[in-house]
Amino acid sequence: MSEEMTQLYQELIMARARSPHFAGRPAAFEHHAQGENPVCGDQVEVFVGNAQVRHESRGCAILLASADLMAEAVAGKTAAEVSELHAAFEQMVETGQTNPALGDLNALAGLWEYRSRIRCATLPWAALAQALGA
Amino acid sequence: MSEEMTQLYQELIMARARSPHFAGRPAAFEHHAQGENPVCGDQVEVFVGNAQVRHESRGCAILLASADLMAEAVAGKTAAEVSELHAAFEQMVETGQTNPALGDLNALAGLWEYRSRIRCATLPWAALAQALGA
Amino acid sequence: MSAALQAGAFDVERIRQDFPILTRTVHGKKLVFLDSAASAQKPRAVIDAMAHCMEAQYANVHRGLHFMSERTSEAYEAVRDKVAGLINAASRDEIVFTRNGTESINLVAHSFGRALLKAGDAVVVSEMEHHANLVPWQMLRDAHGVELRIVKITDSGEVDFASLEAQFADGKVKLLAITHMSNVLGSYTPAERLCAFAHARGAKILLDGAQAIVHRRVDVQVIGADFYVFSGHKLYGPTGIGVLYARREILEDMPPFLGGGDMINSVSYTHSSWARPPHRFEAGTPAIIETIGLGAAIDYVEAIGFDAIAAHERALTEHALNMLADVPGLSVLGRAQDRGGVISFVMQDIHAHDIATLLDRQGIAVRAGHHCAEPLMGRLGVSSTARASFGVYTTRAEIDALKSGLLRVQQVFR
Amino acid sequence: MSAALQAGAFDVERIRQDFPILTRTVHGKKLVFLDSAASAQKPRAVIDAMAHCMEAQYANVHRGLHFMSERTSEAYEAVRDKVAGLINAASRDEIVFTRNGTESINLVAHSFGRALLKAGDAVVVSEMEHHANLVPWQMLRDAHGVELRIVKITDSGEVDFASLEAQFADGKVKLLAITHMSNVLGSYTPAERLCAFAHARGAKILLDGAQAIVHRRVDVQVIGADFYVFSGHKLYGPTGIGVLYARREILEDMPPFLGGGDMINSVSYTHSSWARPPHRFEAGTPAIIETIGLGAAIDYVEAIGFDAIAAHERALTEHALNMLADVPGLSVLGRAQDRGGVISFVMQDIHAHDIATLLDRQGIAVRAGHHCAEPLMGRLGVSSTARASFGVYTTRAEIDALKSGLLRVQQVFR
Ligand SMILES: Cc1ncc(COP(=O)(O)O)c(C=O)c1O
Ligand SMILES: Cc1ncc(COP(=O)(O)O)c(C=O)c1O
Repeated sequence: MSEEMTQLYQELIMARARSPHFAGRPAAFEHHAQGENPVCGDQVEVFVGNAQVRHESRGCAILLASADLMAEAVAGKTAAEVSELHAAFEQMVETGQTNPALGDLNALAGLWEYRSRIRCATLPWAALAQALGA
Repeated sequence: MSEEMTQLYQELIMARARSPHFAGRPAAFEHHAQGENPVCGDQVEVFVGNAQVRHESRGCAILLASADLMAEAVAGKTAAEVSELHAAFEQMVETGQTNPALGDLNALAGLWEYRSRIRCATLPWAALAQALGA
Repeated sequence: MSAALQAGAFDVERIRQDFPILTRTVHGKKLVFLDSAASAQKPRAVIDAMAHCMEAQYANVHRGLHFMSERTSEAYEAVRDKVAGLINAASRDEIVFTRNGTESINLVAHSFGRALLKAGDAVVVSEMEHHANLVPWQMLRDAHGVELRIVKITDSGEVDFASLEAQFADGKVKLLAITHMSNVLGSYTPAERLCAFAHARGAKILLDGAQAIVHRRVDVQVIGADFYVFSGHKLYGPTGIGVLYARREILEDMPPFLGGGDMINSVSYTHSSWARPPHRFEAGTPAIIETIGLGAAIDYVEAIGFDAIAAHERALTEHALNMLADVPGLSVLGRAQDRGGVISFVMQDIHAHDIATLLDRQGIAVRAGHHCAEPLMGRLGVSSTARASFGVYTTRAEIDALKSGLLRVQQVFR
Repeated sequence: MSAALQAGAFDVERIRQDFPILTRTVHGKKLVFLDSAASAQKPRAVIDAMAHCMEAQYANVHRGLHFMSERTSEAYEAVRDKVAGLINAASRDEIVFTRNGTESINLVAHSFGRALLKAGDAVVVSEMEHHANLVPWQMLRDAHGVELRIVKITDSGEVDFASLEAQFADGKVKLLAITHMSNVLGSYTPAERLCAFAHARGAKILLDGAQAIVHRRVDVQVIGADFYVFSGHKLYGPTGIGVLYARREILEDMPPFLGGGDMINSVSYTHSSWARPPHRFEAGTPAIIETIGLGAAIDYVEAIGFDAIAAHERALTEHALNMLADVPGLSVLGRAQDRGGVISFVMQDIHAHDIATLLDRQGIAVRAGHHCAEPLMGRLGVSSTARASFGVYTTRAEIDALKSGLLRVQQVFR
């Protein structure tokens, strides 16, 4: 396997795409919102409750992993903190510059080279922002 | 005066454009028809009567001279002969090949190099054909 | 003179030398360009013709009396003859230049649709149309009250004639607008049979030839098409130029679409009168340089010859279908008998986007998504597919590279 | 790097080196190209940008996930930013790519006109419009029942504000569509004043900038335009690409014009939803190569600078008016205070066509005819005019050649 190929699709991303930790519609939640990518029909729905986020995602590995890593990263955070993280995330995938504040989310930094795939990773974040009424 | 310049606008053409021999609406005529070039608004009206053609023309030197030389060339000819001459004239201006049958009309042979001016010379002929019901 | 033009037989390696972009690398890998159905690469002859126009013989057309304008007008109008020759139109006046196939269809939807169809008439399209041959008819439906009907395709990706019969049964259908080759499934539709079918029922027919024109000789008179549309950029020509062919009597009856210079006979405030076709439909300064580029592209493919092109692409497609059959978990969509060099596929548990990105990393360009055919995706039960498509420059080795590339993608997802 | 770009000050001889065609001869004479208002010649930078795109970085835009498509999409979208910068649009999303200025106006007439104007509303145009800014409104009038009104010009070739007041008096006018610079008379219209005038009366304004954009810096925000249109090919760019600027709120309210790929959000048989502007208005494969060429043209003129261009053309125009004043029997049409590098004239007893042909014999390209402004010809009391127009590459020597050429024409007619 060439290194270039696995740079973006690294173990962490593939693992979360294959077996997400935060997938599934919770029995109860306070907010939810849906996002769709018109280019491919991929969909994500996020559920917020109890300072936790869960998601139901149908899409590519980048979308699935991004949704799951997002759910992990925002657990226990305030809306303001989420919004800050969201901004940092967008900047990171646009520029390819990793950011210590983003932790595991930095696994998606390779996306900056794939402009049309950036949307796959930011879609869950957009849905979350909508759910939080931002 | 360079030769190229006067090749098309030679003495005969300029003379006929300046002082046409067959201009003016006759008191009586059997057929008439009008032609207009939409590109420039130039107009020609031809009047047929007594085996003679006269014309009223408003336009460029090529149009004026062509109408006048046409009137001269077709005098006394039958409709079939006019139609033959018309065809020969069209071919001559398209190809630049002079044709002994065309006599003075050959003065317009230089037009073939000015594709968009060919219309100026053929307009009177088209009007004449229309007047003769061809 | 291009290498291909000198070659006696079809020699893909010589043809490749005509396309400068094919020597490029992507992510350090040799470019394997399998996205020609979206837009083809350009041969040197096209690039040179456009550059030559701009360097040596350029001015606006039609309205100028000076040398540069006359020569440019001649070159522009000569391409109309070339296009007429390419598709064997009965007359050059049946060829209208547009921006692309999409605009050609919109032109028909506006000029023919609004003026010659009436509320209550029906237009039929198929389940495998590109949005370009669906959305304009939806817009016509919504603005003008015609009915839009959908003819089904079979599971193999072919027109379902029983469904077609049913759609035409009440006699309301006045236009069948249908693809000549699907940009997703690769299926050719039986154009002659469709034309005869429509005409027997008093309907006109528009064929969307955006894909079909690239792979085979098209003869609009043999086919019997009323309208035929395509884009220059898929036929190795530049962007910005497309073609609408329409039979002369129909064009004569159609009012203009866009208004402006060059499409008029005379203009006054109260009333303007229109030029005759095709100029009636070409308002404003046309895509002069691009039309000249299209002319060079037509010369190029004609010199190779459509028999050779079709044979090459048939062999490639067969090879590709064999190769892909060996990739575990891969399914090709559509199994039409009559097909061209476009293959869509999906892979178990691997999203088409991930396939495309991981192939790109290996220098292999394929397309992924709904291919501007969302309703067809629904019919096929997928949300997107990956698509490999071939051109005159595509080689067996590139198809082999696709196969190994796909196997490597599977390893990442293992 | 072009010679002009390295030059500190405006150096027309260095600029001329950027335009390969200017070294050509016509009928054995050096080409004196005075027909730039019809279409400008192309600098090497534009030719190279287009060739480079086709040789090294080409694929269809927007829908591809692979390297060539992503890079091409970036290059294409970067030109939107350049255009926004050129005219100082508030947002890149206010820039719609079309084929030419004509299509831009037709787009507005269809999408804005049919959806946001209603029967009984009035549209005002001036007596000095190009057909491109007249015929689309006539077609809207005839199809949709809006009224079309004509504002008079003064004998000097300027907008008659008394007439404008009168046309607006009944409050029915919802759109003023007017040229920013006449392609016949060379007059600039007072764009800021016209915008303020229209807005004060609740109307929107469209400025036809096909000529104006070439000669001066245009700032749509300072002007206050609602719509601004122009063509790439007059701005030293390729054919096949034009621009519509429209304020964002207006674009948001406008339904699409053409339907097809790239302009949708989602498509189903019963209902399709549209992409947001500007993509809503760009159906199908755009003029990718030409857009990239336009980007190079904008870079080119920006590097020279509009101050320098305007000063050069002002000086040339003044010189030309002086020279032509010396030609016996010659009358220049229009005497606007504020004018650009376009001069129409007639000569006693010599038809404009004959002038053009005889100048061409001397290598001098001017245009003759009605210049797609038939109603203006009527207003001026002529059936056609000869027109000389200037670009960045035009020299005083060329204008002197025009004068001697005209004197020679008179000798033929003596
Ligand atoms: C003032 C004006 N408006 C509109 C146009 C139309 O431009 P195009 O033919 O590029 O659409 C022109 C050019 O001919 C023009 O001079
Ligand atoms: C079948 C089909 N029809 C129409 C189109 C539209 O072509 P264009 O985008 O060049 O207008 C395409 C190409 O995308 C196509 O494949």
